[in-house]
Amino acid sequence: MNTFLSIRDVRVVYPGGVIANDDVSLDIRRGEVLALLGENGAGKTTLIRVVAGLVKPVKGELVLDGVRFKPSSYRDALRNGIYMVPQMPQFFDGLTVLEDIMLTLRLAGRSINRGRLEARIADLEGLLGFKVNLSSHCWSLSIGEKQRVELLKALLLDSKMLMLDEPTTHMTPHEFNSFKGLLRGLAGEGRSVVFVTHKVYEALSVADRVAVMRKGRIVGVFQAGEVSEDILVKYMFGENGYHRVFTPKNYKEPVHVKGEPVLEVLDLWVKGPYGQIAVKGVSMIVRKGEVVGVAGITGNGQRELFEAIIGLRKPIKGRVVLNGEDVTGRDPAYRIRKGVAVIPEERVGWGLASGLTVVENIAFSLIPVNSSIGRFIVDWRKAREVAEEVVAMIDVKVHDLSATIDSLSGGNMQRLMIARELYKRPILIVAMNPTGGLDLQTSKIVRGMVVGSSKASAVLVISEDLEELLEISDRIYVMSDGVVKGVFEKPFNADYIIRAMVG
Amino acid sequence: MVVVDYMSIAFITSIPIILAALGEVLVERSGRVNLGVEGMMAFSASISVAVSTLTGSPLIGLIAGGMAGVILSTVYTLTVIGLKLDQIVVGLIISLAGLGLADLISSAGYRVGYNIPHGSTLHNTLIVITIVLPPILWLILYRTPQGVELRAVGYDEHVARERGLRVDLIRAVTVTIGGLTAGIAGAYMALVLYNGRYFSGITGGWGWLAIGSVILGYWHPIGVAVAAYTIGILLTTKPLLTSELGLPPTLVTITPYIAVIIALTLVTIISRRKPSLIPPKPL
Amino acid sequence: MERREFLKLAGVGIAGLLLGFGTGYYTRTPQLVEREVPRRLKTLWIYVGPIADIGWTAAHHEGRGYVETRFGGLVETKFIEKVSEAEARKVIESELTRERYDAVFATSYGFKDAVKELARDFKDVKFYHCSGEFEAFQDLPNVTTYFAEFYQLYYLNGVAAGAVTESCKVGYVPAFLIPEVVRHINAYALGAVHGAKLMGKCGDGERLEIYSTSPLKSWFAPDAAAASARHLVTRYNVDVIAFTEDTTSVLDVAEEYHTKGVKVYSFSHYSNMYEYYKKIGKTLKSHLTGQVANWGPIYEYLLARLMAGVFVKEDIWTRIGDFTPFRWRLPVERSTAGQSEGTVYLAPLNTEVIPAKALAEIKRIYEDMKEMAFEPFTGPIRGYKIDFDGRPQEEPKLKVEPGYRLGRSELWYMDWFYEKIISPA
Amino acid sequence: MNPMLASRPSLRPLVGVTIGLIAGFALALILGSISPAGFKGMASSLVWVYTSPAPLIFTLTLLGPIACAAVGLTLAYRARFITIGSEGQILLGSIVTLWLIEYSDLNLHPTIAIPTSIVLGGFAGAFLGFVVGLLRVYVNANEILVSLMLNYVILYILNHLASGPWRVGPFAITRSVGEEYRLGPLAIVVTTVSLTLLCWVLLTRSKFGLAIKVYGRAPRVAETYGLNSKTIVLAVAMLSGFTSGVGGVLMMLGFQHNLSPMSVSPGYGYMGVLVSWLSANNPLVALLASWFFSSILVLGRSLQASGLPIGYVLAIQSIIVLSVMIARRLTSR
Repeated sequence: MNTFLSIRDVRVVYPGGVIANDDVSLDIRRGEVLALLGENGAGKTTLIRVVAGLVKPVKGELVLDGVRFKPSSYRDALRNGIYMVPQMPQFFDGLTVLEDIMLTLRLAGRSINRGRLEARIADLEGLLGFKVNLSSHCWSLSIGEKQRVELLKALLLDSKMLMLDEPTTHMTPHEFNSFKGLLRGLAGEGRSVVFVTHKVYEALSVADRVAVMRKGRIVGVFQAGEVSEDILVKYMFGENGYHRVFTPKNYKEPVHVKGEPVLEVLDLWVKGPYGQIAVKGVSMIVRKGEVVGVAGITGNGQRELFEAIIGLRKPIKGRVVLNGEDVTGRDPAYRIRKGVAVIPEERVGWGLASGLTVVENIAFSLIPVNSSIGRFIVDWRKAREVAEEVVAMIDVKVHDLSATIDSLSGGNMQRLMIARELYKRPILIVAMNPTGGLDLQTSKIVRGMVVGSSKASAVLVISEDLEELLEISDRIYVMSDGVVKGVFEKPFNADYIIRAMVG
Repeated sequence: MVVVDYMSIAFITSIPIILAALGEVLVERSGRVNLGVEGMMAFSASISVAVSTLTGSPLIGLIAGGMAGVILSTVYTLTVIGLKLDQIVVGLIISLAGLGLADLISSAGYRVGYNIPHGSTLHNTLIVITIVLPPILWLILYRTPQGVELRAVGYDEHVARERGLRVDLIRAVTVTIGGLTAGIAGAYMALVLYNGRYFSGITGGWGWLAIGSVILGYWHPIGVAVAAYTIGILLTTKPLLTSELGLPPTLVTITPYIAVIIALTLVTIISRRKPSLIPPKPL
Repeated sequence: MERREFLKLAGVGIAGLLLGFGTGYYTRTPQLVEREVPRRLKTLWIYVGPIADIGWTAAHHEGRGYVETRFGGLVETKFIEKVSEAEARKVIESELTRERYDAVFATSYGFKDAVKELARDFKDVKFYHCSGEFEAFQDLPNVTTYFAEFYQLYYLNGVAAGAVTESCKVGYVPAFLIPEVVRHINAYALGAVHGAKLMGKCGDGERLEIYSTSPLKSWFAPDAAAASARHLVTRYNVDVIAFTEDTTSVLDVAEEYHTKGVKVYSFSHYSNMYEYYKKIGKTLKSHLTGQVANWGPIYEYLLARLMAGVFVKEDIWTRIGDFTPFRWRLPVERSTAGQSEGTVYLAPLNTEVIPAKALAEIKRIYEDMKEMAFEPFTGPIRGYKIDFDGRPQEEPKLKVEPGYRLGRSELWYMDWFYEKIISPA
Repeated sequence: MNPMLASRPSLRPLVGVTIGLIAGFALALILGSISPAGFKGMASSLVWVYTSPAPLIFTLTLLGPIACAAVGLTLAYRARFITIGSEGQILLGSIVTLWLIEYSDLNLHPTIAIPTSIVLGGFAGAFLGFVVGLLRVYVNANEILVSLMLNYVILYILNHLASGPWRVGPFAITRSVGEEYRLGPLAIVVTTVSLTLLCWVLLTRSKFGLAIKVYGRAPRVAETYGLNSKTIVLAVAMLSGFTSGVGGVLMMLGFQHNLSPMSVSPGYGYMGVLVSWLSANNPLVALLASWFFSSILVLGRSLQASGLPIGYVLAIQSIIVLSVMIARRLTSR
């Protein structure tokens, strides 16, 4: 009927060959709230970034009000009345809130005088039901406050379409209720609202329509009143083996009888990069011979937990115990010497050094652990042998060990990095999103490598990919808002886990 | 009265440092650093003398000096902003090449030109410009949308690009303005402070002090002007400090340089303690 | 990979360079055929500073030009400027191996070691070292020394200063407090007292104060020199400032005060700065007189002898009257003070400012100095020892016995200030 | 980037060659036309500099400070520690050497004094580097500006010593090191080459060199895998300081022999910085490029006799580095 924007056959392929949006078509109507529902990595964010002009699709087109629309930048989208609020709103730390607002207005091609702007903001604040301190600096805002400011900006711009990426992550139920009213109000004014979420009940309670995405595709679009949670969950996670039990229970830490504990995390509190407390009193145990998964939606403290465990981030409270030894105050070097292997989230720049050769990339990681490649002087012949062994472990064709690492594909880099870490015969492997950005085939191989290594070591996998954790873990801790919301033992009940993740 | 005299002497002397530093503030506020200030100043000093000799007009010399700074800053724009070469390398190259080229021009016989006399209308205009420029820059940076845009680019290049700010254009503009002010600063040194003369080594490290005072003034136009002025005071009251306080002259001479080092160490401490004073990320 | 890339680029660049020179070489019109001359001397000047410094090096450079014009094509002169004292030896050495030079003029004290060593290696080259000690080269038959001395002129500057000062305060901005500068300051101070006494000013010179700032520690520091000059005026109300620094900086400051209506005076140093400004259409009001060196006659003398095949080891230390055609004392009305003559002479005297009585006195002393009938450093003179920053090291005491005239080595190693000098100011 | 160039890699060498040829050609024309010696003089000077013994020896003598600074800097720049303090470190190295040999009252025999001064001068430079590194590591003070400011501080201290406490004779100049302490070009080359080899071995053969490379390319990788970033930065700061300090020793013993305010370097430290960039931070190439740069300096000195100002040497050197960098950028990727 009253279509504002239609997305036609949009296809997005990221470098490395991952297809993020696979021929997506979707109509967004005037005056509706459309929920874009899907689990992590389903392609929701990519889709709205395409609309906002931040990602260029390889194929497909956008039609805005019947006219072909090809946003070349965020600025373009803004000027056409499209406003996107990212999950982590990006602000310029040194600017004040008012300045940041002015900047956005300017980008949208509006010039407004300061006094009138302040008056207008005061009006809107009344409407929105919250106050913003305009003279405070952006860095001091909490994520929630940033989201409010973004909303304010959207209204100031009088945007015709508002896209919100996971806006409720940091909201209390009470806040969510008033927020819901706000969105409905906006839709009532004839605007389109796209609401990206992974929480089914939120989608149902806010939206007029719900579009479900899975693995880069739209798998179904429903009228909110005509669909049940069950069906939506089924569409979200696919049909394979999940069943639905929605009776919350008290979770109890199960008693373990397996090998002795390798990693113990005791009441750990860690600050995040913005000074917020990201990890709030997490305790967990990883024993020899088991794969422990940490599940959770991105940005719930997993990264800080990971950094605290490997020693990159100092906890403000609590202890990290490795093989019975308190290593809380120790640096990464010490932990690595004690047998920790690290598989970080980003391959290039965190796991591998670009510009260096394959051999060098393998050799440097061995410097603190063993002197097989030489004590002070690197025995490059030996290093090459090691590299050959590492490469042999993964059955990957690496033509030239002296070529820079950048010549490898993403999947091969990942396998090489994991093989390198396994080569050290560690007592503990800490991995974060080990299959992120990999195609199915490679993901499977990588998972196999991780599981295989658990025979000799303890393995901790922090992942966004629940399916993966369900497949490989012996035990899953679920994190939400920096807290362990539940611990699950095999056989897993996926619904409980999802419930804990989103609840 | 004596104090007022010293203050005004120091001001006249520190005008080139203030001007060059103010241009550099814009550059650093937009997230780049141009280490070529010393070379741009020397080059423009030489050009301004040559042009004033050829035309007989110190005003045209001054303008030519400003343009000379712009020319060298264009090298920076093309290579650093255009070709994405390392800004430190290019900045230093501009510094070294500028000093050399300045000597080359003066070796063609252009060593004495027409000066801008102290107290002349042109000189007074320059004084007024130097006095009003810091507040104007402050207004531009903190009160106009363009200024906010400029600072935003300096705070986070990545976010700025994502939001669609024309990062490279903004930087090209600030670098050019920086070249212009450094050029005028160099021309001022030759035409006013040294009576229309060029000699090699004319800038004597003042370009570096200008860059230092940007940090000393914590990237705030008024703060930077005050810092540059303070350095000017240190440079002009050296004899007073040695005679009245009995300080060794060498100690007084190295004070401005040490002050910059101390300022550099304080920046981190201040921004850690008082996060509201976030510096831009030029380096 | 990167190395290969670099080598490739370098190779290509050099190929281009050669191609460029080749093209340029062949497309350029041939040079004039040089005329054969009977005995053509090849000479090399080594300057420590830039020829554009309007001070020490510029003066030597002018001397070189003087020689060129005087000898026409008979002498070929070359120069290398900004030779750091560290590199001097190697720079001269490679130049000497490249071409056969007859004479090398090394115009900085710091070239001493280089000259010593090179004189041993190049026995057929004559070396002339400016400002070095004659004794240091005693065993080297092909080295000799020369210098143009200013202390007499500084005394005359002092007389002018003492006669002109209204505040009874005169000042000096020294580059270094080395003996050469110290004796200049002392001569200037003694002269100033003489001038004030002559005019019956400042309690017959008793109340006259001479302020010497702390040393700049560089021969070339226009900014610091200007700061020191302004400091003298601002802090002490000094109204005549002499200086040792290789630019016009201090004179510029004095002129700047004049334009503001404050009468501050200064001097020429090494070159005739009054004339220099006049060439660009500017008449200095602040210029009293000053010390000017013309190295030309010394060079002319040395080269003329060399051309005739004569090389004599001699210590040339020129003062007023040396290398002038007529050395006798002239009557005051016909005095040549303020005119260009010889190797050291007074810059033009500012007749509007300097009282007639003082002018006559300056001329009289100038003429007396030609015959050494007047020596500034004649006892009794009281003074105090100073350190390198000009800080007094002792109470003032008698430094020169009554009637005694200081000799060369006492002048050469002077390390004390005349008691009326206030230092560091 | 021109998409045509990116898509057709076979064009790249051609572009490189063309740029190189045009740059060299233009440089020659400019030099020839501004030089009073004309093309003939320039060409003959060029030949002379590379063929005659005296300029060759001069070149090798100047190699000391330039190459020592450059090879140390390759390590620092590999670790993204952008110090430009070599100038000050060279001066301090020379000051310390003079102190040891002439002002320390130790009266060491040359066979002891020379190695001692190399070590001492090196440590003096390393100390300056350490100060800069310390400020960078612990208070995150920018190393570029700190090192630059220190250069000026050292320069003024040198002027103070030469005109004050260490002055001898009637002028602002210190005592000279005795003949027996002086080093010939052979000793300079041997020291320089050994330092170069040391840096090269360190960079390409040692575990530490590998750590430097990893840290320079990806600091977070280094930290995650237990390569201590503070140690790396401090070590390269001190190493580059050490080699520059040794460069100062070679300068003092090789050709400077004494200190005076008029003997300040024409910027050997800055030339070292340029050389290091020119060589893409490869010590062996840096040695070669240092020789190239010091030969340009000798060429410049010789051309001065025909009326070209020395300031242009630094200008030409900078322009060479800039053009090579532009060419590198245009031909790679």
